Amino acid sequence: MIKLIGQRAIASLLSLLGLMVLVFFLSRLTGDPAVLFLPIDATEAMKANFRALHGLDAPLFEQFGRYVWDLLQFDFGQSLRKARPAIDVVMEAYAWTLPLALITLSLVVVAAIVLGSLAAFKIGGFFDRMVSIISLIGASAPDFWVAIVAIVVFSINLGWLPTSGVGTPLHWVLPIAVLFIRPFGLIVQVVRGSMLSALSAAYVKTARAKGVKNLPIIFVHTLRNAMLPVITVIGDQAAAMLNGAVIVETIFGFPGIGKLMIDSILQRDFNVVLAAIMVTAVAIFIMNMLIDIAYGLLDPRIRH
Amino acid sequence: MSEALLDVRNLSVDFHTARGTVHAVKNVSWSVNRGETLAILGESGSGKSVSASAVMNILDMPPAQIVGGEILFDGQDLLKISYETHRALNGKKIAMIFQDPLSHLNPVYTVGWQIVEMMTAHGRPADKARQRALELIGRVGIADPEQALHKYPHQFSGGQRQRLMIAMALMLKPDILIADEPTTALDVTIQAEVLALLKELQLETGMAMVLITHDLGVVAEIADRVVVMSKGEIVEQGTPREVYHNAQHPYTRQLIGAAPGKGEIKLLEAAAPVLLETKKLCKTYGEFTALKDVSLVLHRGQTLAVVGESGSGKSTLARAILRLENPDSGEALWKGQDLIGMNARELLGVRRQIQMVFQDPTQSLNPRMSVYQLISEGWDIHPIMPDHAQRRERVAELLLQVGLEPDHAQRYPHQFSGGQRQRIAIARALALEPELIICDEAVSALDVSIQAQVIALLEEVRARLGISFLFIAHDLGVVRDFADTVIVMKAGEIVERGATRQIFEAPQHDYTRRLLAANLDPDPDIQAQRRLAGAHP
Amino acid sequence: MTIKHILIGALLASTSMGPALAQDNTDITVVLSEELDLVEPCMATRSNIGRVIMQNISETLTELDVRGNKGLMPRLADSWEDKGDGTWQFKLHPGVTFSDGSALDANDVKHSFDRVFSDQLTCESARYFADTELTFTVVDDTTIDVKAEPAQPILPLLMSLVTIVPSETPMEFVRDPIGTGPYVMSEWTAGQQIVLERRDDYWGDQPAVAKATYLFRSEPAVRAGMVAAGEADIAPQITEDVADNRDTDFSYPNSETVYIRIDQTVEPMGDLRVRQALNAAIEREAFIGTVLADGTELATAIVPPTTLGWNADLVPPAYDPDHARELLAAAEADGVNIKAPVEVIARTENFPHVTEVGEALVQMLNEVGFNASLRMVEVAEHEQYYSKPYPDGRPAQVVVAQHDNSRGDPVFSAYFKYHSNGTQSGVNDPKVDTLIEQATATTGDERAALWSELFAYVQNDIVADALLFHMVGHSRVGARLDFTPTIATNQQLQLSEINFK
Amino acid sequence: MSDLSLTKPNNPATQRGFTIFLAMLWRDKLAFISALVLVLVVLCALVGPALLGDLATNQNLRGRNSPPFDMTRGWAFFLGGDSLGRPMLARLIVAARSTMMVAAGAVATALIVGATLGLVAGYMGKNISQAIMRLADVIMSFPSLLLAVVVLYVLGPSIPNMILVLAITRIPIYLRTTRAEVLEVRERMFVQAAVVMGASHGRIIVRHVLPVVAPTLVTIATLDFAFVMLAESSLSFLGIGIQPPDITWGLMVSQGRPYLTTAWWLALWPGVCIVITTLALNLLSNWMRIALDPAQRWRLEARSTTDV
Repeated sequence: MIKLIGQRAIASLLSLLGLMVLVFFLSRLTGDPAVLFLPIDATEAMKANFRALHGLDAPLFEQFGRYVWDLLQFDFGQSLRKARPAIDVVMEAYAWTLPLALITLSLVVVAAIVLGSLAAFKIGGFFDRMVSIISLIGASAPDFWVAIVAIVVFSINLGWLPTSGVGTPLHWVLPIAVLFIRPFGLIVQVVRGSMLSALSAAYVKTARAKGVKNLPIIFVHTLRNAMLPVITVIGDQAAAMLNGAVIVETIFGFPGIGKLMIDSILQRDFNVVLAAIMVTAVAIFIMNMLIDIAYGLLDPRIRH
Repeated sequence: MSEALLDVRNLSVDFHTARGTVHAVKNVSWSVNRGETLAILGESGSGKSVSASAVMNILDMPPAQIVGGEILFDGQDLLKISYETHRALNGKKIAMIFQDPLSHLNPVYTVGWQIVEMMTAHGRPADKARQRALELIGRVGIADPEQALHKYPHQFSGGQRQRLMIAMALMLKPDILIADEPTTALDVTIQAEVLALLKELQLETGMAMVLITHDLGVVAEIADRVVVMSKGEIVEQGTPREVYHNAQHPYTRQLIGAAPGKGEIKLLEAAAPVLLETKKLCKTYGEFTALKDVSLVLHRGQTLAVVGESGSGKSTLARAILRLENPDSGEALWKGQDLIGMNARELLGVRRQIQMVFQDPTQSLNPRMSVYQLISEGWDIHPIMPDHAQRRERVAELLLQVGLEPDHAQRYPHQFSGGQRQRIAIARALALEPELIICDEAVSALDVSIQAQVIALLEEVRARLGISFLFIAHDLGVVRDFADTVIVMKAGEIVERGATRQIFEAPQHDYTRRLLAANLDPDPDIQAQRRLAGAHP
Repeated sequence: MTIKHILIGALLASTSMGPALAQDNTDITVVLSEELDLVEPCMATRSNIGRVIMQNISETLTELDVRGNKGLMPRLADSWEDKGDGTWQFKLHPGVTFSDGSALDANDVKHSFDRVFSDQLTCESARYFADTELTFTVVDDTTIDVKAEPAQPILPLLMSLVTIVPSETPMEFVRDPIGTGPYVMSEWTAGQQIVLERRDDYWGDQPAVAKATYLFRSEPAVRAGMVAAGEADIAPQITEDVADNRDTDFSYPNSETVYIRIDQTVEPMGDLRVRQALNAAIEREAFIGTVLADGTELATAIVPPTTLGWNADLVPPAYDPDHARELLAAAEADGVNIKAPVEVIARTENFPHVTEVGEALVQMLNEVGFNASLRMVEVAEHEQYYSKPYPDGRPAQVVVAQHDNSRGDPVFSAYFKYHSNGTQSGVNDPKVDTLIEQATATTGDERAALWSELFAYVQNDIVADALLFHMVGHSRVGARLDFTPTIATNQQLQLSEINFK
Repeated sequence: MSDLSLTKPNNPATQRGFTIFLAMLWRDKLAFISALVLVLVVLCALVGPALLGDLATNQNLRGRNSPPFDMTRGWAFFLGGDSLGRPMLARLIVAARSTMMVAAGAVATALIVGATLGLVAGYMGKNISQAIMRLADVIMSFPSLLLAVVVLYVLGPSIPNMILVLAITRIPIYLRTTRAEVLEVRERMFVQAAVVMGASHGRIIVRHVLPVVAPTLVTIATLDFAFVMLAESSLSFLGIGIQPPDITWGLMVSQGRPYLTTAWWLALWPGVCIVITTLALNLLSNWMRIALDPAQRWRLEARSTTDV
């Protein structure tokens, strides 16, 4: 196990390195941060001074060398915009994104599994059709549209929930609800499909012959067997969430990594972009590892 | 007349399929009493499992529909009680075990959990269930029950899994045990042990047993009474002796006639040139030795049978010769050339000359290709038949040759029965005009009557085209009828080799003798004699 | 569904705080569109920073009146005087203290400017002194001489752009700004909020607002909704679409001017008639009250009417498509390739409905015979087309841009947009250059006259660009506040101007 | 083993190709309607811009945001007018082309590239496989927003570039799925049978592995269609997506956003178009899974004779 994790870590480190090189050079193709940092009527001298201060005037490869050297000392550089260590900025944002992603994901997983399993048990029934159609519509509704309509309805017209922000647990309800919709639509479909084939497996017959009740047959006997493809999709969705929910964060004023990422990209705050990508990549790497472990926990045949 | 414990009366079951309604079971009646063993004998498609499934309420409805009859258990009609009442009976009063314990055990839970669940599902406390589970696991002959509780199904052998299934079924001391082909997937020696165990347990508990099987030998060994089913109807019933010796219905007679191992043993023909020779082939997987110094010689036009139980290395041998796997050491000489050292180019030439027929045609035929595509695929690879009109003709010819219709060419594998599929696989092998066909358990999955037909087909092909066969099998009866020479393998090694007659009539090695002894004879009298002999060695 | 209900129930039960409604009467919440990256006084001219700190935390020597008509007013400087030779003397208000307790003196002023010009920092306000060399001489604690070379007639006005910090402030961006203003920053949670609290020892009058919490939401509908829902008191910069409540929503000219910058160096834009045709092709009135807010005014200059030298005689170019076609035909007859492709370049999110404005402009141009197409780009790319050096080999490009001048003097607008050396200039005309240079070097009425002449010349004679609109801003102000947003609200939001009803 | 192998021969397949397909489609009414919807969408995409191009771009600032279901201004305004007074219906029809181009282009590109890499990764040796999987990791962690900005900044905003951006971000999904399936399929007996026959790697991949993997990929692809349309819409929302004068449903949704409270139809209709297209695609792909699988096809064929 330890050995496996070690191998994965090394392989992922390579990926991380590739990612860093790619992001470093590609992002620098997108223009001069000095122009965006300084006002439009700034003088050439001011721009030159800005570039010199942030080492942007050196040849690209020298900049890269310096970046790598700093990185080896765990220095991700300064944010051009915020004049703070980039990594601090990123970690602060991540402290918001992580719980948001985890809470939403847990809710999605539980809801999708329960509803998808029940839909699969009575396939073609009313409940099944409802779940399918609602989930498909949910999966194809634009999230910013849903978000704004939700604010207008629940916060402004009904006054049930705060419009935006992060002050209290209530503030989390709308962002989570909006984030919930699409992954739920997707995962519920996968659960349904996977459960469908698992329910026709021979061991279900055995369980029925044993006199096991329906609910344990669905949620104990079958579900665990049906989980492998589901876990894979959950992994993909989790990766997307760990990258931050740009639109939801933007609209709800949620100080997460997605908003930080888009702002930093648009402002060419390279160090923050790089640090953010590294942090999310590590998070995704850890999550992939957890998923592999989950495979093993769910299915002893993989474990042995 | 006393009431039977379980009495199935005039049961009719339909299956509604898109192609119309199939009357799977027509007006079937049978009954079984305490301490009695009833065998339901039939081939696939005969409807022999359907009535048992109806008893357990595990038929999928739809597509199935019970259209008539009653199932009386202790005087109560199981078809009229509620789902919940029926569920409470399952496992507690009537238990069932299945053909393939690997797929019928849940792969992701420990066997302990699954066995204990039999009692907890019926409201018994878990600690008592555990006690009973330990006791029963020991009783069915699994060493170290405590440890076995924490293992998963895949960590046991096939025979052990079936024993565990039996333990599970007996947890609540049911009145009736329904066993659906309980030994079909097992090696002969294991089959004998499992049947003996079932019998013992029946004596202990006095339960009734319904045994569903396609194997006359099993019937001869264990049944008190037998009903023979064909096409959804009961065509014959009585004691095994009556049925075997005095069959009335033509179907029964055909079934008995098709049982292998009764014909003349062939005489070894004069030695022809050597076609294939292996020298000291070795292969290990980690700790496990699959092949150890396996050397054999196959002459042109002859059939060499390799017998042995699962895990004896016979399939690895075939795979090594076909270069599907590279042996660790040794040589495999094809007409004097070493196959092992060949590069891809040279190998391609040899590939055409050696073809293979796999055990399970359902899996070895690509389900998305039509029969024509399947048979002609080899000609895309090997340029021996470039002309398309010619190909159509030849495919039709081949289909006729293996006993199918030319217009079957447009169909897909799922539209055929198991036997027909195996014929397609044989036609595919023949299409390339090979010199050697390796048959890996090519007839094991087939019903006896089909088995006999396929063997006859292979025999004919050999006679007409002079093709040699490397025939891998665990069923000694088939080997006896078809092979010229036999090799017996055990744990990767050849323990005995010789002409077929010599192996069957004067086996030298203990293991060979044990194999022969475990082989069940369809004749109840012979089986009875063997049992006596076994009881007093 | 049930799970969600349970969750909501649990959250409702677990929270003791409702939305931030229950505030003391004198606490307010302001919701802004853009978060602050920095809270650095020398960056206060950047609008998102200025709105929070300008005159609230940090003050300037002088201040431009935008409510009345008082022009330049004293703030930290009580008075100033032109000593000739480019030198101005400023008298500081006595008894002013910074929020760290230290007293304001002339050295602090000097240090503040040292910071602005330091190469250790990248302070924005430096641009206002681009070609001017400033020398500071501390006369006494409350007197300082500033010498500008070349002489800078509007130096006191420029002083309204530089915030004063204590002389201990390091030569790097600070995160806890110290100023002389009535408020001190008591909390800054990046990504969430900034809180300002009233100082007890402020040198001037105590403002009514005791505490101001700033929140940041980029979606206008959300900002407006927050005021409607009572979560915030002021939401500047909402769009017209969401400003649907007459009682709380204010509209006011916001000092932004939208115009089309024409680069005259690429065919067919070099021809005067083509530029005239372009102006005549645009039906400016059609935009107002449709895609642009009611109250938007047609522009006759690059700066808003409140600016020095505003020329009231100018009239917007008339919409006359027939005349435009004639002009183009005439140009074509002289060999101008009027069918050369023209790219109309606009920036996404530049102002509300910029895309629709772009699409409508393109249609209007094409109706009179231009071969125009729209190109929407993001900010960094826009900058490439808008500022020199312009890319080589480009087709004719006209850039839709928005220019903000709330400073009261057109000097920078004129230089950057029209001078042949101006970074965003498409003009190369000696008379324009001369007029700008002369106006820059003078003061008073003469300066105003020169600016007026310049505006008339660029619009009527050379048709340097297509001036479009003076824009209108919208803000929503909660009912309990007594506050009217002004033209300066884009740049600054003085809490001291807010009162309670 | 099933006790019910249906060995009865069915009627010989004398009908050919297209008619059989249509007949099978007719059996599944939902799929049939879906197919009609998609044909309509494709028709709109093909001829819409040519027929309605002018109508859809003709602005009328004074008649902007006219409400839907008002026939006085002609059929084109049945679904209302947009913020520049252009008829929504005509614009929706014209936008079908770019929408379909972007969605189909991105999905097809991602599918082809992803599946090819996945096939190679699943079929070839461990080293190549590892390299490809690490590449997938890199793409997966590379934020699509940055990619969009890079591509749009360096190459300029255009439909092909948008396809490029969206395709790259979707590649890992196909790659990982394909590889996982190939790892399983290559162990199947009929693949071994092909090896024994001497089939080349290419042949095995194309003839034996791909057909088994394809249904899963098609299912993902149809779900992805919606994803891509929405992703494109989100990028437009953030200002780094497709920009006018190009027009897609996603862009229309994004542009209708400011009017959500005042002119709901601006964002709703294109949203509805996206939802309907997605639903139709999904229903059709469910049908296709069955129709393309010889072992399942009878479900659709047979009802023709015994549809009771």
